Amino acid sequence: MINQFAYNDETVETRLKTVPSGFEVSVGENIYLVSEIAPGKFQTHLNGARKLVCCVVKENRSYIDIDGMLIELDIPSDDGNMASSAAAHAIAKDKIFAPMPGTIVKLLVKEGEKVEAKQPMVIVEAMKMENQVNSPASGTVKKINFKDGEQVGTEIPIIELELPVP
Amino acid sequence: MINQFAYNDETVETRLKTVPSGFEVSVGENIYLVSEIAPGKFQTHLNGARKLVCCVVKENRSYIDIDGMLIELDIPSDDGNMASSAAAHAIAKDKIFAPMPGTIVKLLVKEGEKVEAKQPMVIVEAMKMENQVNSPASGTVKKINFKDGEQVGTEIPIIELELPVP
Amino acid sequence: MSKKLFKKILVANRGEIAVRVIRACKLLDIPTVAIYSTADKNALHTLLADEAVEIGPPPPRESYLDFKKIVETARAHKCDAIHPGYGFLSENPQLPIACEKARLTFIGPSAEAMRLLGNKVQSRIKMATAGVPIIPGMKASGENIFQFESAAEEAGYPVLIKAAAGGGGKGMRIVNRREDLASSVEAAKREAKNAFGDDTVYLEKYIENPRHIEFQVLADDHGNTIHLFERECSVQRRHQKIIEETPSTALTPALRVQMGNAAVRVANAAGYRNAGTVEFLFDKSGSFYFLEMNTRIQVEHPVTEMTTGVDLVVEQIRIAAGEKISDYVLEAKQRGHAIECRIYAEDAENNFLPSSGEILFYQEPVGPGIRVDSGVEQGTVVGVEYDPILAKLIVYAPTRELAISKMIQALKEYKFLGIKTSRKFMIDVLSHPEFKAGNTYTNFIEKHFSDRTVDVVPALELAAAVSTVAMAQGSKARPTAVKQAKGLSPWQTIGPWEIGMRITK
Amino acid sequence: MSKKLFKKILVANRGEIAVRVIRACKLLDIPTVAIYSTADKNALHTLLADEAVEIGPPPPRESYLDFKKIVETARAHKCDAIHPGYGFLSENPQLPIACEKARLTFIGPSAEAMRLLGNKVQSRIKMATAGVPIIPGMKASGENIFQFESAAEEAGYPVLIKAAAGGGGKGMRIVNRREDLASSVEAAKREAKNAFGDDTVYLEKYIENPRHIEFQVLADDHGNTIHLFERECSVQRRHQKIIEETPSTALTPALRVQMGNAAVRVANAAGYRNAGTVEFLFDKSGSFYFLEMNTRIQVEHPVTEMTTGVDLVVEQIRIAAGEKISDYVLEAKQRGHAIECRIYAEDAENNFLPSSGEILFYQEPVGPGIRVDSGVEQGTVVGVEYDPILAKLIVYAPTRELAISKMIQALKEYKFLGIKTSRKFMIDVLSHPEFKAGNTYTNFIEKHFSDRTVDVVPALELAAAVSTVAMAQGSKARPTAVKQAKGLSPWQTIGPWEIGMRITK
Repeated sequence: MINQFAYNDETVETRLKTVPSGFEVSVGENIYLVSEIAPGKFQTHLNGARKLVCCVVKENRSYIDIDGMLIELDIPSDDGNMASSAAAHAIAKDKIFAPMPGTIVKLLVKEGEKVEAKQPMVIVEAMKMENQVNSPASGTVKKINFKDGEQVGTEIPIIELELPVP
Repeated sequence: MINQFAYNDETVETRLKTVPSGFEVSVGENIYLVSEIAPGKFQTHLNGARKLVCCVVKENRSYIDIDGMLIELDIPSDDGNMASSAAAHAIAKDKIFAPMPGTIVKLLVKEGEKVEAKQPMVIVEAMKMENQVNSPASGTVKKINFKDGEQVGTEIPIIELELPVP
Repeated sequence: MSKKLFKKILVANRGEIAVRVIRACKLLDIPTVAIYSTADKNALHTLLADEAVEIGPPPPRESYLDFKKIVETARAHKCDAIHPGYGFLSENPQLPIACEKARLTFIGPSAEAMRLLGNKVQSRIKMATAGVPIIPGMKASGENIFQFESAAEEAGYPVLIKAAAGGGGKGMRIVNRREDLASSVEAAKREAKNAFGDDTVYLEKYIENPRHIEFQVLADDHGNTIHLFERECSVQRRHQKIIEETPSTALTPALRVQMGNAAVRVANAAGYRNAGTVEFLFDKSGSFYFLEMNTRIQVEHPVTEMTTGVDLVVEQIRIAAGEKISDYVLEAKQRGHAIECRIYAEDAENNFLPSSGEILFYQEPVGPGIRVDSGVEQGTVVGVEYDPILAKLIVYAPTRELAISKMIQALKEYKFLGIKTSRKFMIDVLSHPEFKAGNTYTNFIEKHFSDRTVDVVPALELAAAVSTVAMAQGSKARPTAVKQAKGLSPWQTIGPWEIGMRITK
Repeated sequence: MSKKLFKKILVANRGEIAVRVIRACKLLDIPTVAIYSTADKNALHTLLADEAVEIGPPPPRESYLDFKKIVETARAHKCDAIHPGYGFLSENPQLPIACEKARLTFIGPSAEAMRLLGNKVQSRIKMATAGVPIIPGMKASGENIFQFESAAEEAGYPVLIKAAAGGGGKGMRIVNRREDLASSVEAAKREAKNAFGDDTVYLEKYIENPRHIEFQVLADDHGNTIHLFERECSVQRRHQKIIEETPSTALTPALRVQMGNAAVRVANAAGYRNAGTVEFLFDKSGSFYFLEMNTRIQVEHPVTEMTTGVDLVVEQIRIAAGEKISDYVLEAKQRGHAIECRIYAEDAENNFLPSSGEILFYQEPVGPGIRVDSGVEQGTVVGVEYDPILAKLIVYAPTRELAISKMIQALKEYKFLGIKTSRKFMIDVLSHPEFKAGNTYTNFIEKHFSDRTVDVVPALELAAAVSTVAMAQGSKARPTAVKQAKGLSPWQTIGPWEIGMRITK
């Protein structure tokens, strides 16, 4: 069976084979031997080298910890779309979402304004801290969906950009 | 629904009712409010007093930890017998089982011999230690199934007793 | 215990510090009452306490900051003392006043000492009078922008805007140019209002790239005021401490005595009782300035505990009960080296944005000299209502070199899945040659990590391989079976497990 | 590390001590190779090490005791040192000899010192010559029953039969009457043969109800031999230590110096290098007798680490690499109080019979001053092949009173389901007034706990209530639906949670 995972705008494919000691997973040219030694804890071998990795899969997203480094992979659903909104957001450079539910403290741009990549666009307060959200790309502010002081979730983008045609 | 549990030669019955905050369990005259707060970890309330208890059920046996005290309850199967051999052994006073797989070091009694309760009957070595097994009751040695030096499991009794009619 | 210090203590806090205080009470055989907002039902601190009482909805002002309701709860549950932890009400003089009225012991300083020290402006003046060096700046809080402008001109840019009621970097802004002054004062006031319910801010000279060194102080009713040595807390991000250690690599034995004596002078000048911390800025010339005194137990108290062998929360409770500071504490010495890393729910790879969600997998590191003060468990849902500190990881080792090595190992073994944490960032900080050399100043993170990048690409194959097996073993997520295999993956590892940080994400 | 002490270390052990040694190596940045028998595949020590090598089938003689195969494995995996842990090969002189031949460093004493001290008879004579007090008894091992009989008559009953190669209570028997001498010698020989592969036993006067007090010793190649104070290990069951603590309540400062000096004299007389422990019996008159020197790290080493701040395993490795004992170790002092409880897989409520099975639920206690040295995890299957020690729970607190309180709390929070452990028994021992008073002698358990009973009846209702919910929430076990409710349960609790120990089970 072939599985597909996405990280940002890249994808990786794996093939799974059951073997007596656990599983063999082919990724590119490499074959990983993987066995679950406790719930969420996996032992892996590649070319004799061994590594312990933690992994939990929930709602079309796989969470992996390798030596304290966290990786989250998206598992595309049957229609080919990213199921998790966070994953979709990570890829969409023309929409600026709140990092988490909070309050719009101050909008720093107006509709129609031209913006540079990394330019501050909005300040959102969450968890008692003010967080500055920067533009992911250069472009023009097409639409602003919230006002100062409004509550914001993570479903609707705060700002929509028009990106130049590449 | 009524459930039954056994501890040694006693039994206890419980009645379960689902309530919004978890479960209500009636035992005797008391009603316990029980909710699982994490796998294996339960919060219980009785008359306002609260207690955390750990519990795991496996193969017709329930393992419970209350403040470091371990309790194991047997869950009778449909035919009314104890499913776990350990449970059965705990009740059968006329059969002397090895506490765990090991080697018979020395038999201290003979067939036909009369024995007192707590009289040493056999020495079994397991985990590098010699363990003395005493008679659970007064009676007469009816049958000895092993010899010195033999390997012994926990399925077949080492010694069978004939108990006096009560 | 030969003598019970209190009948029952209400712990007016949540998270890891509530857990810490409850553990100290258990040690002293004192029952506890935990309070919780509806967001914290079944949180770890509620489970550990003997009783747990719901106090209100998630917003702090309606629960953890509602001192009237908290005092009522304490009375109703037959408590005779309240421990405030840190944050929330811990530095609000209204709580000790309300406690006194209700005949409850407040485990902390008097309302008067708290009020004096809580006002950063007044305490600066008081300490200057007592002969403790202070930072040049405003002698009173700023009423309007003109006062800030003239004070800034006098001190010379850069200057620092600070909340008079402040702490923890909230309501604080560095201003480099006059043009930015007004907006910074505005932002600082907003944050201060939200965090402390008081928007008073003031301005002082910004000491560039100092070290932040603080001294733990204890004072009892029997005339004993002592210090328990320093904590170096220079490694900060956005004025928020992230790594603390003791001893400081910057102090000579002579400076330690000098600063320790100054800390005791501060506590005495304020008429202080119980545990507190005197914070100093330490500049490159070796001069130190009184910054503020925190009138509560600090987040970073465990590094002092691990090197001195003192249980600070136990001493807090003993002192509040009118006991003398324990003899062993009066004689305490520093030994070995301890480091603390604060584990925040934040995405260090994405501008440190706060992270929330369910902790799907959780495992604490174990081993000799490793201590975890945690307020979470597997299954805990981390919300957006409260401070993003999840846990503190503290290590002790005989030497600084071994302590750093132990901390890196422990961070690698500390597993959190489902929410983002600062673990990997901490590992990178601790592994930095300048950290290892002890060159820690408050600009450390800005200087060495402003363009930090983490290369996850070499690890993606491994991550995908493990994910494949995790899914195959009964996860609910259903993978797509794609029609046809593609060519070689662009993610091939350079060599097995050589997972580093090379390419910008 | 500025200098790497070893390239790679093979850890020739299993369980918690292998884990402990691997952690120390990680701290020193030294890679490790774990070995395992087929019974230990995926055991915790194999997962923590950088490499793990299967060494043979479960019986120790074909795996953990096969020193030839172990040395070959070390060579094949490019190790330059072997750490033996405790038990297994740790006191077998053949291992250091084989190491020397293979140009591997053995992390421990020389084969000569080991051989001398391993023979309890020879070492007694040697130490007597060096002016260290010894227990009256045989001057050589017993060849036949007549020698034992005459030695017993000379010393006077009760006498003690001991394995010359012994340790840990194995191959040891107290004999009160001449009639029991022959069978006891026979049993001791059998156990000694099984445990050590050597059935040599000898006899000495049995000192009634002494304290067992031992001193930690370190000796390097640079002429330093020091002691790191005492451990009181009097609380024993069947000559097996179960609770250890430091400092001992029995020692005055003067006695501590006197016994510490005697311990250093023992190490020097034996030409000892690396870490070792000198055991003394301490009788009610305050006299002490050399018992033996253990030529390895001890099970109970953590209590010394927690009170002195020294990492003993790190020092073992440093000393073996030819380094001088660290300066901080040479200056180490005692601070506070530490207690260790050994968690055995045994049924304390049923004559301490060994217990085996899968650990269905596992949770370690956490909190300041709590250390768990464990070799197991949830899911670990505890077999019958090896020693039943699962883990060690160690606590540190400023005072003995607080340490006892912390240990009781930690034992209550330490969760093991699926196998029986000695936790509840430990709680009862620590709660005993005579333990709290410090009146710990080697007959403590026999005297106060020989007729111990635990009353589970008041807890059965609660247990059944929780079990009902556990079953309802998706367990595989199917309960019986009985036809009709019976009358009142005979198990009604006296009051909620008043779960004590009243009725004999």
